[in-house]
Amino acid sequence: MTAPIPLWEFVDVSKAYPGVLANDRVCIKLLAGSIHGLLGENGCGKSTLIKTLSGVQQPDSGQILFNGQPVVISDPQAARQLGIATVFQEFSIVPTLSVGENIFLGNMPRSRFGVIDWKKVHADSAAVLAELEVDIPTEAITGSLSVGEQQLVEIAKAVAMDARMIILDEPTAALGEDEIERLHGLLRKMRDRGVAILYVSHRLDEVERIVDEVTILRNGRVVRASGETKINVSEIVSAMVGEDIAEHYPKERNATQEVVFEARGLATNAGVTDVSFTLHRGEVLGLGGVLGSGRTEIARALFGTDDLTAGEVRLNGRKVKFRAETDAIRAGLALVPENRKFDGLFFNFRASGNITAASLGGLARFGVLDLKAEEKGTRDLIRDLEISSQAEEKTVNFLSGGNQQKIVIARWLFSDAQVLILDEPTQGIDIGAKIAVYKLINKLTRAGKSIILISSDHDELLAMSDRIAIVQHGAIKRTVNAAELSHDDLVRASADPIDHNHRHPEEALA
Amino acid sequence: QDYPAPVPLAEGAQAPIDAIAPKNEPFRIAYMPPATEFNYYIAIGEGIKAVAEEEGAEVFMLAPQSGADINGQMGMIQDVLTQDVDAIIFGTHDEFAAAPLLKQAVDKGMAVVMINSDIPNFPTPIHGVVGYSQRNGTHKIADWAIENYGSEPLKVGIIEGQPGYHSTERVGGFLDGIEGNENFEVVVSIDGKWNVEGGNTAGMDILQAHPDLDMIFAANDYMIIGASYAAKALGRSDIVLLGNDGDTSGLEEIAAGNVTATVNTSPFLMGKAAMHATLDALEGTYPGGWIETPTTIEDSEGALAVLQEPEKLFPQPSKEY
Amino acid sequence: MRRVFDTQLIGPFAAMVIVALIVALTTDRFLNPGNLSNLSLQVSIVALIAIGSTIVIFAAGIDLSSGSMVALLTMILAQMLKFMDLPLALAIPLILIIGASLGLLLGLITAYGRIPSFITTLAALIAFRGLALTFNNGSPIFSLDPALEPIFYGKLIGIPLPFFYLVFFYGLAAFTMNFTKLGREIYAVGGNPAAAVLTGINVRKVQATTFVIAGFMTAVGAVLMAARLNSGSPNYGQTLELQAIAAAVVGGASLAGGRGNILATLMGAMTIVIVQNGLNLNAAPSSVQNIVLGVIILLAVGIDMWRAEISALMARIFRRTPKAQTASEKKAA
Amino acid sequence: MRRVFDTQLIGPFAAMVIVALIVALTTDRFLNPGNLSNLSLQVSIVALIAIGSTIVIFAAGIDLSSGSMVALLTMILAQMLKFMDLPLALAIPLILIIGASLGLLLGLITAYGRIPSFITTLAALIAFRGLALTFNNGSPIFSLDPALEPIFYGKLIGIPLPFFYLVFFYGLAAFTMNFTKLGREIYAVGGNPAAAVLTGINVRKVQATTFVIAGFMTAVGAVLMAARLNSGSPNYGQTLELQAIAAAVVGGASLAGGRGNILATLMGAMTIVIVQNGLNLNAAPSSVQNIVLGVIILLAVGIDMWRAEISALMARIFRRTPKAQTASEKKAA
Ligand SMILES: Nc1ncnc2c1ncn2[C@@H]1O[C@H](COP(=O)(O)OP(=O)(O)OP(=O)(O)O)[C@@H](O)[C@H]1O
Ligand SMILES: Nc1ncnc2c1ncn2[C@@H]1O[C@H](COP(=O)(O)OP(=O)(O)OP(=O)(O)O)[C@@H](O)[C@H]1O
Ligand SMILES: [Mg+2]
Ligand SMILES: [Mg+2]
Repeated sequence: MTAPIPLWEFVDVSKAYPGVLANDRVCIKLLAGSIHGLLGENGCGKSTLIKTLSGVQQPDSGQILFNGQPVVISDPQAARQLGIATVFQEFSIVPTLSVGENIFLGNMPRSRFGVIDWKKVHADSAAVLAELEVDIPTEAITGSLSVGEQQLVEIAKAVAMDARMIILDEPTAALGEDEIERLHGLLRKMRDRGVAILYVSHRLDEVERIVDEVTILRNGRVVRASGETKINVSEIVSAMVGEDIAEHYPKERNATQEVVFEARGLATNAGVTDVSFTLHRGEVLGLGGVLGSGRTEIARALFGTDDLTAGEVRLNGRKVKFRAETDAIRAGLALVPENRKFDGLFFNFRASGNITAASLGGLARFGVLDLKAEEKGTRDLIRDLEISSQAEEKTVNFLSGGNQQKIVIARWLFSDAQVLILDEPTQGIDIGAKIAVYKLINKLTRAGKSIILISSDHDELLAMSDRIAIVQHGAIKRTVNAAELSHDDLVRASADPIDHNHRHPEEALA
Repeated sequence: QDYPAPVPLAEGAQAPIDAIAPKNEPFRIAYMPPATEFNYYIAIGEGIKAVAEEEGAEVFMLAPQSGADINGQMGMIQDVLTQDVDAIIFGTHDEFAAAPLLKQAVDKGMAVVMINSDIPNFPTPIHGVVGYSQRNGTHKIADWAIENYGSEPLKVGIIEGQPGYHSTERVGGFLDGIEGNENFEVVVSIDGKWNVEGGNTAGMDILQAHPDLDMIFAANDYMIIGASYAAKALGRSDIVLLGNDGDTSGLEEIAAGNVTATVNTSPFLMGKAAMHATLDALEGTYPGGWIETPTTIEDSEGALAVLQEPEKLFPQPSKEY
Repeated sequence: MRRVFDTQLIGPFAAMVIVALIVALTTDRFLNPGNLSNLSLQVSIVALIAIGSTIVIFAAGIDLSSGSMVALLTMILAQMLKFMDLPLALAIPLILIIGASLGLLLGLITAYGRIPSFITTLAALIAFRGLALTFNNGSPIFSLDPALEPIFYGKLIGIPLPFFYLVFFYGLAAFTMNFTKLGREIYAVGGNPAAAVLTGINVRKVQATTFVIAGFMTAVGAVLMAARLNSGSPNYGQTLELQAIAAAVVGGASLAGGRGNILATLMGAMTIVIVQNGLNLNAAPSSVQNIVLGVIILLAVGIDMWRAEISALMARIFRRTPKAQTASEKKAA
Repeated sequence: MRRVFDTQLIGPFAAMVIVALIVALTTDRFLNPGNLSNLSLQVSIVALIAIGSTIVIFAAGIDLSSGSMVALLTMILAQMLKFMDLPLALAIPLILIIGASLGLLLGLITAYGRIPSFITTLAALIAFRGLALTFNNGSPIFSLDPALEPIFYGKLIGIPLPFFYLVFFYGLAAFTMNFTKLGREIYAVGGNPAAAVLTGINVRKVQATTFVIAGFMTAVGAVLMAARLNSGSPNYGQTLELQAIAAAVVGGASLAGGRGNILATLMGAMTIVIVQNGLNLNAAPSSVQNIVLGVIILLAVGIDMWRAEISALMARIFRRTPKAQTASEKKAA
């Protein structure tokens, strides 16, 4: 049997950025009717390859073959004309425009005379959304949607192009299990129609379920070409990292009986309806729920960002009221936000400025900073947490996602926070960095700190939490020991309608 | 008589006085100078107001802040045209821009009188012009300078106003006055933007570039005041500083010895004359034409004398002389 | 049409009407027909220039150069008419081309030189006035061409010509923004330039185009200015750029780009001019005019920003008739 | 000290030196001591105001109000000295307090009213000048207090006093930005306001504080302006805000906020003043001055933006000695 001619093929494609060779003689074959996984650690060059194929940038050398013929993809418009549709890692929707317009952006249906046909824009985009089983009005302003919904619009945008090659760069980072299932269903349908699909994700469990073949990159090079790796998480991991990783979830149990933090009947105008839980010293309390169930909103309510309309918060047994984030931080709370790029990092600072940002009061005497203490404290942390030593000299935009995430967490180690709320702390970082974050969580609980962990990665949530609180519609429905919950339980529990038997949940202790 | 006898305007520049048709009782009159940024026009306005009070007429002032905002002034004239005013007393930095609007005013039966001008042939016929001869005033101060300082060679710097009629005429008058006198050499001439800040910067710069300057003439008092600070800062107390206007603060600076002399054009009295002429025009007793108001050259002694008659000044001097 | 006259117009329209009502109450001269046609003259120059300023803002840029460019263009026009004896029919198109070209220059520097438009146009604000001063030794040029004046002061069926320019150019702009590829690309670039690049929009070209439009509309304004004042002067147009931006802002355009309705700018400009007209009719000094304009700008943006808070406050004040009830009441009626 | 005199200063310093060299070559009057002390007078007002403008820019804001505020404050000072007979020793502190309070007002509107600072200060630019006009019927007030002039023209050990003000305030500003909590917070807020909120920085307070600083420094500038001209006028300070912003920008401050060195602003201001001085010494007309200033602003920002491209170009031009080789050559030598 002769191998079929690939729809697209990269032959020895290289691409360098100032200081890095992001793609080094990469070869990859993308077949029609196949879902091709592209995997590797942060910064190994996946997005670079995708940008090259999408016409965003030109390769420094090498050839791109289309149906066996060399082509030049001069710009994104050219890629589109060649039947390539891409969901980029960075959001590429325009928040100020309607959903319908975003779906057809750059490709708006026009009548004769070049006048935009708005009826068709909305009718066609509604059809695409229906195919995705997404219920979003096409007239809605995209920026007002939730992050997950915006991600679905992105995907709809690619689907609407009716392309022969669809590229998805971490499409599921902002999606819940439910949406992921729907997306996978759609991708399988398209594959069966003969579409070629290139799929990038750091959630290996999900990759395992959907891809037909994988290519693995390390430091810009292909280390395993398609067919060389079995599609199985541990094989993929050892190929990616270059060594066997025995334990993906090195969980330590440090929970004690001492209650540190307690919420009773919290509600806000932002969608929190009824939240009660207790948090013990050294414990990791996971929040499980579907996309949009309001876990981020719970974090905001706890942290003083949104005003409470009902309920109370107790810290070390005493009632506290946070009028603003400052109050919460002063009391010993910390929030690692779900979007570190927009809400977490100061790209104009080096690691030291980022790490001390929440502790300037403690570093200052009469308003003057003790720069020596800052230097020493941060250097120790950088070494302790195995953060790249570049972080000492360069601003943090030069660091990988994993290093960036460690710096955001280090900020709260430096400030000696007692209760940390980690919202999707491993989103978009590679398996190696994930494990580093898990070890950091252990380090924190070992030191007697308590953690509220929000994660859409169910395996991670189950493995790393001591107990799990199930969130639905902004309310905690019940709290159970993580050990007593299986993956399926969690999916079912968080999707369940309100369970009347658990109206007054008895807290199960770890 | 409340004002000197008018001189007829140029052929075709006189609008018929008998076509003026006042509508209000008492008369409603708009005073529309080119800008509020110059004390000078405020002083004229005070003269107008003083007469209005005596004679029982209603006056209001409308002007943009900046003299450069000609578009703004035209907008204001347009807005006034939609009202029932009986007369417009105006001054402008751009007569050609104002002409079409003032034509409309004349056609509507308003009395139209121009102040602080000596233009005998305004581009559209109007009823009267009140002002001193710009050229004669600065010619006089040149004569005065020759008389007092002309015995030995002098290097002269000139600070002009922003380009336009007033700057051209005033600087022209001064240059005419010194023309042919070998002892006067004009070495530099730059723009001081009509204001103190501009005069100061200009003064600083020309004194830097020409440390041997003996005399500065500026086209108005503000600029020479600004230049006087520059001279002082550079330790040049010996330099002769000449202005134009007779602004109260200018006179006070002269009395204090900071500025040498100015052309006193008595804006307050000019305003009174203009208002009398306008009222006469509305009564039909003004024959039309240009009323020339007098100018005098005031050095420190003369300035003191003027300051001792505060009733003829606006604004009032800051102290009693 | 629903697209052109959308809900974004309600606020600016209401503001305009309220201001007009207040002015009409303070002086009976406001509503006389002479004054109303006068208003269209007063608003025309700034409103036409504001089309360009607004479109630049839609693409998340800012144009500070228009006032100085007006000065420069009136001087060039005056030069052409007075000293080069060009006929009007040639000079005016040339001025429009020059305006568009200067806009193109600024657009290229901004888009392809990757210099923030605030800086490019700040430099132009300074440099264009310098250029204007190089003509005729910096002196204004008066009394240009008798045929120039009617362009501003002329009437058609009793209506001032500038009214028709406004209808034409705002119509064209509204059509462009809502129904053409270019218009939508401008919004996309303003809303998220990175996304626009990835969807194959030529972001730099679009940005540069907004400055070409701005340059062109500034030239239209400059021709009207020269016609109104029958002269050219290096002093014209001072702070006109700020007035044009104020019109856009009072109309609700967000300086962050990506949203706004071009017709709202016309209403913003009208609001400002009505206030000035009202103050002029009441002979208010220029000090008051400035203070009021400053306050209006703040209020317009403030009301837009605090919309949620204000409606919450209103709801609390009129607590006895919450929304649901009103709806049912309607049904009952 | 490495912190204060960091690499960000190299560019602006080089620009200043190059410009000074060029000017010194064109005229021998430039380097005479009288002119050098004149330079510190010329630069002082704009450079002091630019401290505030720059700090506002560091926090990702913009202050367009300083020119008008200077006018307002000189009028208030003149009013106090001339008509209320306050002693200087009382009037000057009062003016500084009023300046800081006006800054606070703008800061509160911006930070707590969530109105973009461009708009708040645009409104203030217009309204403050209106307010200035309400004093003394809008007329300037002259001959204030004989003791006022020495504040600007006075000398200490032969050096003009403004030189010491510059040293003091720039020293204080550099210390604040580099060694204090407030300075760090200003950079944090400018770099990423959302992250600053989540790290417990009171973002609104910090933003408001930058405007208080700007108001205070503007008041310092206003006192010097009044001392320089021994008068107050509603016309003072026109476009001064743009000159102050130009100084910051030429010094390399990014309008996006979060980065820049305050001392670079002093160099930016010096660069601009040296160029103007050079042109004045060569009796260049104001048209040329404007054009040159515009070009300098563009060049300064352009060189900053295209640094990578320029060094790549340089490398290509001097291809025969690529870096590696140069290094080994050095070793050999
Ligand atoms: N525009 C750029 N300029 C300079 N360096 C870049 C640029 N984009 C990416 N890089 C660098 O190129 C390398 C490859 O980056 P790329 O984004 O392709 O990685 P990735 O595999 O997509 O990582 P991730 O899993 O974090 O998305 C990294 O070292 C990155 O820092
Ligand atoms: N900053 C915000 N202000 C107001 N509403 C918000 C904000 N962020 C999100 N929302 C709304 O809250 C709802 C839930 O948002 P989101 O999808 O982030 O929920 P979540 O439970 O945190 O999801 P995840 O499972 O991804 O953490 C959505 O309807 C969204 O529109
Ligand atoms: Mg990537
Ligand atoms: Mg969330």
